[in-house]
Amino acid sequence: MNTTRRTVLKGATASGVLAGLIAAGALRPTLVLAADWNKAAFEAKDTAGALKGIGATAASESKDLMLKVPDIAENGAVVPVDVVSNIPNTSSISILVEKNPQPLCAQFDFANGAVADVSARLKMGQTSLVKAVAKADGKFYTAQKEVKVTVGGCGG
Amino acid sequence: MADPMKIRAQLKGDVTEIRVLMGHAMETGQRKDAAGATVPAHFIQSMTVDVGGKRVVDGQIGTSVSRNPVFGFKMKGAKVGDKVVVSWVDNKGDKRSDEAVVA
Amino acid sequence: MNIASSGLRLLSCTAALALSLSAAAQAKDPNAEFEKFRAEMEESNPAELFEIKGEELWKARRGPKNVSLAESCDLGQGMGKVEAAYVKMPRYFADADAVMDAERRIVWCMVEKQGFKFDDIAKKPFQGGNDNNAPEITNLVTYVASGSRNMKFDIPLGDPKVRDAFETGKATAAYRAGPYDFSCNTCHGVDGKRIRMQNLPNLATPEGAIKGVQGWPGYRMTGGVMLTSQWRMNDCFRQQRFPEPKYASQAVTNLLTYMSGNSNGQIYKGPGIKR
Amino acid sequence: MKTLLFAAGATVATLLLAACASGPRLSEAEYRQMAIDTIKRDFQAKGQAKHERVTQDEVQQACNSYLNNPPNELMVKLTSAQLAAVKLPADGKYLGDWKEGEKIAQSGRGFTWSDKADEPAGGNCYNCHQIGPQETSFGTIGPSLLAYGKTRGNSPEIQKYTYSKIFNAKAFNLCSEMPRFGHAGALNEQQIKHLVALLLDPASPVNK
Repeated sequence: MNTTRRTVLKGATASGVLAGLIAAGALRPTLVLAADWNKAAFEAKDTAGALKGIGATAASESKDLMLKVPDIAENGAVVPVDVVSNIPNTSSISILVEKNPQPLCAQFDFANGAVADVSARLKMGQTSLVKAVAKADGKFYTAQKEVKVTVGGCGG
Repeated sequence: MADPMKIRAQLKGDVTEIRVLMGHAMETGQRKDAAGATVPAHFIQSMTVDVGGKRVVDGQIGTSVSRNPVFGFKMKGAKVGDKVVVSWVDNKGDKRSDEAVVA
Repeated sequence: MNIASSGLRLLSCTAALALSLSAAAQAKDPNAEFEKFRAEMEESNPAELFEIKGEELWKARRGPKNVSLAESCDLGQGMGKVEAAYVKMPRYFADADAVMDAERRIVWCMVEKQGFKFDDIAKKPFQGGNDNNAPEITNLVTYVASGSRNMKFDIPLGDPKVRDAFETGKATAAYRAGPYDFSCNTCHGVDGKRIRMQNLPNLATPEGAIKGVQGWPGYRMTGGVMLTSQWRMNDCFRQQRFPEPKYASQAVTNLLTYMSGNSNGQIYKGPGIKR
Repeated sequence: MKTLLFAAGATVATLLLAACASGPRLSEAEYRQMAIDTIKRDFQAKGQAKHERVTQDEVQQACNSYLNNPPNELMVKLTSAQLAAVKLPADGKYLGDWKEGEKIAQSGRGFTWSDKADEPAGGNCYNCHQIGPQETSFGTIGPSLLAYGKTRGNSPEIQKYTYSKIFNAKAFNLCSEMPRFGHAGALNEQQIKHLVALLLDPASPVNK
């Protein structure tokens, strides 16, 4: 199942088959396996390496890819991020923090009615560019924004 | 055993908003404990969201996601009462799966 | 500052402050910027994970006496009733002959009703930055606090014993001692002051007092830990250069009575999220 | 143990209880005494923060019991005693290195139960004061010290006053919120000299 899972996500018809299998009890949806984690991309030490790992070496900037992050983060341990792609047929969104030791934070593949809109919370070790990458019809698009990270304080 | 997740799925117009809270340390493998020893990496690597029996989101996650992760997704085509199943697996093979229904 | 230090919860407040904000942040008021994201953060607050565990603990038969708190612990609203209890504590409990805040009352129930040993609970009452799990008592307090979400503080200050705790708490907040001559009021006694960039609520005013108790128990982003009002008081005294207030002691209850009492009539939003 | 922890405070209160009334039943002084008794009982030593720290010295006590405004005679007596106890540098020099002073002003460490007792304390200055123009993260509990030397000059009298003020703020304003850094042993002579330089040296960014 592991090898086919990501493949079937690519096409709605195949997903229907998968859903059928799940419904029939042949496959349990809980059976996600860590083995297909994109090690090369996630363990890349710089942004170029991470982008290469997800196949997005030639990405163009797009105004239809919206990245919502704070200008200044109250705490680098929890930085809220929201990415929305209005690019038609967006099939995946990845999020990177350029100056983190391992820049790639997450990649989400969408299917079966999912809207290309995802929010998450990230760790940021220091002030850095945050980058979103969307994939649509085999092409890659990016958007980026700087987040300043402040430290310290006894409050709260 | 892994902590339960908190899942909320709400239909607003034709869009269903799904928000998930996961209890996980998300250790980077770079932090040192009080004694100066490196705390080994321990983090969620894969997560999925299934709604009404169909895989909607297939996610891969790295160490830069915050401790006790929070994710939000949106989808079209779900109905009130549809079952939402969220699952994750971490780098040590621990896993967890929880359910909710679209409200 | 690297990613590793985000886990260091007990990084000395002021030492951390010294690394603070660069000139780049000058243009905008950072506190206003933080507020913009506050609501979104609260919408999905990891505190809820602790709430779930607290509810399980509240309902489970536990301890040497194998009873649940749900069937044995009266928080002032009837046996086992959690709803509206948090915003009405501290209050006087005749069975203990003491005014108690929520955490102290739950500890009392765990000791008296379930048979746990106080010293075992007090040994490590707060979650440390390296701990994956919060202490049971923290989960319980979080659950109890969630039962008062969006309710008004209503501390029974008409009760003379509660009033005494309130007035004693007020005097405690003014008590100057230690190597730096600090009292709570040194930082929290007037309006509009701040330490570094952190705004300081004036605990003597309703607007300030509610800021002091709002959001506790809270999920602290620094370290990703769940902490209670008892911890907040404890850490204030650390920064005040005082010795440590004993866990679940009357001195802490008095201060919480003062702060919560001054918040009367204002809405408590439930377990919060803190920086 | 249990009785002590859970009931003793209320028992004190109960003994003092007269008839029911919704306002405070006792005077401020009585509540202050109850607070002191409770604090002494309910605080414990931790790390370098020994229990004796909750006991007030005469300045703390006077300020506290008179709501930071003691009667004139007492105020004058205590203030003069504080001033007399200021230890000025033996070499008569007050100006250190402003760059070192900036580091001390930035550091907020020292004296908490989680600080190591054998490491030097910082000055905590930026916690409460604006000082150098480059540091935008500053507190406002104390007045701004920006251009401190520019407006006051750098005379020997100003140097001596500035040194003494940092050594013991209570020698000039008895109930000042500012710690007595020299008096408390938080900052040594050399550290205070560096801070004086930060404030007074014409080359310091404070005076640019």
